Amino acid sequence: MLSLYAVLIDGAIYASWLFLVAAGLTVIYGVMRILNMAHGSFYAIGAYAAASLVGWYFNNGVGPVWVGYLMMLGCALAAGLVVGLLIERGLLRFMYGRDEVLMVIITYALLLILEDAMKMIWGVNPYFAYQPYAEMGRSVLAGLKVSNYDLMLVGVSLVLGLGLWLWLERTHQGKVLRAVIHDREVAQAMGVNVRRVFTLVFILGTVLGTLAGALTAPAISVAPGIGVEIIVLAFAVVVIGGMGSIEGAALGALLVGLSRAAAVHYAPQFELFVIYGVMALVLAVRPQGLFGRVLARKI
Amino acid sequence: MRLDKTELILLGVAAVLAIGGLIAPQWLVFLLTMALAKSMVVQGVVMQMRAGLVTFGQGLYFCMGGYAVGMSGHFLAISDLPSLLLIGVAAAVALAMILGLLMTRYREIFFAMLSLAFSMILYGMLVKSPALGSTDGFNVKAWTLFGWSPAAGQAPLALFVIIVAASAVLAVLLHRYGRSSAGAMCEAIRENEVRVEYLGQSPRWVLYMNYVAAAGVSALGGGFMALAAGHIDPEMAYWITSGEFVFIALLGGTAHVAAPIIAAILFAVVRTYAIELVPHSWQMILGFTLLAIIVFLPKGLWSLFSGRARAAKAVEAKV
Amino acid sequence: MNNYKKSVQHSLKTLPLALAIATAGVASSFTGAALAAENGKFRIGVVTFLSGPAAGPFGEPSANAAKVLVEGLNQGKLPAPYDKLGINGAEIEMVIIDEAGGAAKQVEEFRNLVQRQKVDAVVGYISSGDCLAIAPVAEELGAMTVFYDCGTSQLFSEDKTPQFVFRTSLDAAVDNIGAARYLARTRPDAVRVGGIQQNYAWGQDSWNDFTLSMAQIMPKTQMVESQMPKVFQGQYGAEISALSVKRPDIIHSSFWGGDMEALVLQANSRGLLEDATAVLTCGESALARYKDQAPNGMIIGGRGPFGAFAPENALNTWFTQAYQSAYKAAPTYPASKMAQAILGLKFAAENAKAEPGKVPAALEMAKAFKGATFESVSGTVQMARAGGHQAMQGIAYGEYHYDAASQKGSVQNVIAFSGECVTPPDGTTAHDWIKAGFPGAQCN
Amino acid sequence: MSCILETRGLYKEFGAVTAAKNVNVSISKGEVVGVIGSNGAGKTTFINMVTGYLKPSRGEILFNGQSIIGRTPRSITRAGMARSFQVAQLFPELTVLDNLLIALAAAESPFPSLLRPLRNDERIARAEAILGEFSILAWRDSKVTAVPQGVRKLIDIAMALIGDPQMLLLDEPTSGVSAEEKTQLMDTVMQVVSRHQVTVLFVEHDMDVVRRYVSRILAFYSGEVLADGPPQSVLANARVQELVTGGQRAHKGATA
Repeated sequence: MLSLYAVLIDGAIYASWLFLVAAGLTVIYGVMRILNMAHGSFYAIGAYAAASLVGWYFNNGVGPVWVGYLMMLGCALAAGLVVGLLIERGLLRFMYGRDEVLMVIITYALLLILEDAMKMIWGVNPYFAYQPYAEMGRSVLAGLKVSNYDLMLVGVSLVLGLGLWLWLERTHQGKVLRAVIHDREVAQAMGVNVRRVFTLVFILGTVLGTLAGALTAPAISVAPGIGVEIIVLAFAVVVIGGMGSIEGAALGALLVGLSRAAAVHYAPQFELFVIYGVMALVLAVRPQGLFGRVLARKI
Repeated sequence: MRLDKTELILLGVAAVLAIGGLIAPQWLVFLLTMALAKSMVVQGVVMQMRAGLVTFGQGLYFCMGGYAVGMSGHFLAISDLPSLLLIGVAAAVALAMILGLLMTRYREIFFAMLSLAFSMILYGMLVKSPALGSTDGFNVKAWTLFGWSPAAGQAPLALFVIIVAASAVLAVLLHRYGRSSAGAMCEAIRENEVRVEYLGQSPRWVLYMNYVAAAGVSALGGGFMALAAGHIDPEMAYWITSGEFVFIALLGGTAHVAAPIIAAILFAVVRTYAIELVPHSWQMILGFTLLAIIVFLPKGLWSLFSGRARAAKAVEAKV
Repeated sequence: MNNYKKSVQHSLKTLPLALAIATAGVASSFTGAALAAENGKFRIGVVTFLSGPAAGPFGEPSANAAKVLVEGLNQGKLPAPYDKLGINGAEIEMVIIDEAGGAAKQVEEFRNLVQRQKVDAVVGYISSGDCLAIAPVAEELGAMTVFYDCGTSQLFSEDKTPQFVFRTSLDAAVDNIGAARYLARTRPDAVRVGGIQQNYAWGQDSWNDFTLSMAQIMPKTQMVESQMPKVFQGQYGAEISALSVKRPDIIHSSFWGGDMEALVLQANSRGLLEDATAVLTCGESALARYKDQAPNGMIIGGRGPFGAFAPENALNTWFTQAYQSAYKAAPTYPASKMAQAILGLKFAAENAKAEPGKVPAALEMAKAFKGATFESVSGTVQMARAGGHQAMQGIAYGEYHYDAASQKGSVQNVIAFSGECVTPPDGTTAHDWIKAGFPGAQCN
Repeated sequence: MSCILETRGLYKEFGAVTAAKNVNVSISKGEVVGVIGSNGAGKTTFINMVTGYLKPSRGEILFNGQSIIGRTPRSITRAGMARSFQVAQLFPELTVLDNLLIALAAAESPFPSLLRPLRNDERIARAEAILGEFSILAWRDSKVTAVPQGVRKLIDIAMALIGDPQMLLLDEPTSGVSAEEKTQLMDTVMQVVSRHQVTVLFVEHDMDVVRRYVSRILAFYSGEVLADGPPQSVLANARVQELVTGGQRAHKGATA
């Protein structure tokens, strides 16, 4: 019985983490039709930025803890802004209108570059900024000791998901975005500055990526390769949910999160490919993913 | 069968290469062997690129070929090189005939992602198999050729000659395939699938054939890789490996059957030196190269050589 | 297709041109060979992870250790018996190669090292897969090769009659036999045992060896849970719950590097490590970084008498100091192991009866290394297994202790087990030996 | 004359919109039928249903007396019904010749050969012949992207025709072509198709163009067939004048 609760709790926690990781990816794809392989690198950059700064703060500072949390968010934001702006202005805007798959390859090149760039900046030694994670302590849920930090992550991703959704559905900007998503040309004709929308969206996506990294950093040891490890994961989630759909990403994350938690508790031997299993299954039934839109071709 | 000039040149070059192998240093012979093995997998990627499909999971068949060779050596005690390779190809083709039914329903990114998912599933299964050495993989038994087993230290050279011959034959076949009705149909599908349907042709059938054929070709590369390296591990099915094949495919471009081979060789040479000279940042070099190709040589390195050809055609078009 | 004409006409012009360029590229490789011509120096190829997740915890310390040692040797700074300049009087030249990229690529790089770079010996390899793949090639090329870290028990059951391949690190089975013995000494009444391993060969083998050993050494224990998360996963929430649900007394893990640190952090802050004692076979490599995030009493090992477990001796003192001053950190076990491999190589080369200043032939070195007994930073090493090609050493385990005042972690209650106590004799595999109840094991 | 295409009580609903309402048509071999109707009258829907691109909500379609409901466009094409498109559907990156060679190869066999070259003298001859008939042979080796609109429409039709279909559906063959070109283009097309003795059904807006070539007109309005018969009678039909062609046509129609 206990392990059933555990499955739900673990599943929820893992799902919310997955959603954090996947949100930026799906936003960028939804608006710009770019499946961003470098998203994992953004995640890693966020993690490194947070880990190095926060680690530094706690190791030789006696300042209050909450400053540490602010710093995490701060550097995630800063890193995301800088990186996103650089990449969008410096590279991607010259590539718009190219074939979707080509864009995948372009971002793949970006990933190769960023991976080494990070090695140059932060070296290969792991960064270990555990304080924000440890400080929060733990609480007991259904007889299971759970880290408060993980519970906070659940909250954060709920807020984030809701926020994104409301923003898209309820605000003017959201309308503009959906116009672009629905038909770029028409939106352009309606006087939407698509270029600017793209820049903003890409930066938003990047920030979401770095944020996910920064929020994860305190719980892990930040080492080379963490970015590469999560890309495929994020892809799976986004593809399952239907690429470009926020609610899809949320549902996909929940699906993967729960099935993985269940596997860990009841059938550890399947844990390794449960994610791809779910993905292949969903795609086999719904080629466009759960929330994907089918675009019929006019003749 | 009559050979056209391209085919004659291909065979000629192969002969030269094979002879060159006798005087070239061993490490170079080995490097070329590995490069040629890879180039076969890349041929498989290119075959699908010409039909407008990019696969991030060709490692699946690369790995199938490799493991089929390794396992039939270990468990079936087969050492005859042709039969080993044949088994590898057969296994891959069999799998492709099943997966193909599903894969041919997808295009663009969905195809890319689903192919990736399948190869990662194989990766997961292999990692889960201690009997096959899990991530360590296992060593491949020495091969023989119709009962003849190469003398100690001669195997690499012998294998080199064999793979050169194989690559040449493969290149000729693929060259013909490229010009065949089926090959043309692949390009037509890339250009306008609906019209192909309205010409009474089934895009799915064409893509299915193409997918299965590509799987076989890639598996052949995997088999050779296993025999050359003497070791196989699940890494072969990891998505990064597949990414590398896409990289090489773009490097060469789809314009000519020799492009993937040349690209694979250049890639191997560049990488060897990159690792040696800048061990910490050769990925970055690859990344920038890839971007440069996409921006400046969208048709791959080959467009460097065939530039004049397109200029000529442009003129033709005017008149 | 659309320019079929072109492909015919132009293959005439373009194909040769293309090939010319390609061959030019290849030809340029020859220059590399030329550069690497013998120059009287003793060239060592050092292969370890410079990229990827293994670079930080293992690769970099190893590479640093190699640098420190080579520098020291070339300047003759080492204490006796290693005070002779370089190796056998010949200056040492080092070529460092990244181990990342899979076994197939490593085979290619190994051939490059030996045949193009013309190195006189290769020292390296962390990944067991790479060791398995390299061994036959090394034998084929007759290249002196010393594996310094990889732990697979397969190595010498695949390479049955080794000639040029040596391993100065211990068989991974030793780690887990040692762990079991340490538990028997320090936690005799533990019953419920759980395990969490990275889901790949290393983790699977470790768990296998450990459970087998426990069945022999602590028969009343029961394995209540075994988790195998994906390697480099980083997030172990679900696994930790799954373990805590089973309320184990002992948690065995062969995690290493970032994964291990993350596991310790997460498990600790979720209270798992208070209810259960963790046994980390690779725990020593993060000794300096746990700080107060690991509970006192957590059992850690160093894959042999390395790092913090290395004994007091002149060599180790010199090495520790040299490493400290160069890299502002104490050498962890991967560093010690690299040092040991190079020292072993030096010992072999200088006993190969080559005249001083000359680089001895590989075969001579191999003969001298076979069955040798040499001094190392970890004490005395006997090449006493696999027909004199596999090092036999004791293994030590201890408990982590954090001193809040100095903010330093250390190991306490160290128990060392002699090599004879934990190493399977030749002619039997680790598994059979354990299953048979360690026949012939002599324990202190 | 034997009937080649027949539809019985054909309906097509898109949600609330009815794009086809009880369409009953039967066309005999060798007829040249013009389909008129304002935009959204259901002309293209009709063609799309007949060619299998859309599945009718209800009703029956017989081609040579056999039902083709639920069959794929390609099997209907193989059965001998070819079509052209409002917007020419070509292979832009390939040469004009290759476009036709591919069409020809596709028509020859559903299983294209893997090793025999697409280009053989016999195919090339046929392709050049048909290009000649449409007098666009000059464009033989240029990429489609380098070819003007009018020519593309002709290529589109040539590709449909090269497989020797029994029936040819032309969806607005003159759309996207300048007024001057229209007549000339249609003249070429009609000469060729008549030479190939193929039943033709084409959608056209311009009444002058229509009356010039057809022996029969179908007038569509909001999914229904308003009138069906020889041009003068249909164009004279009051409701057609009111709903489809508009006033000035009425007068012409009456005096015709």
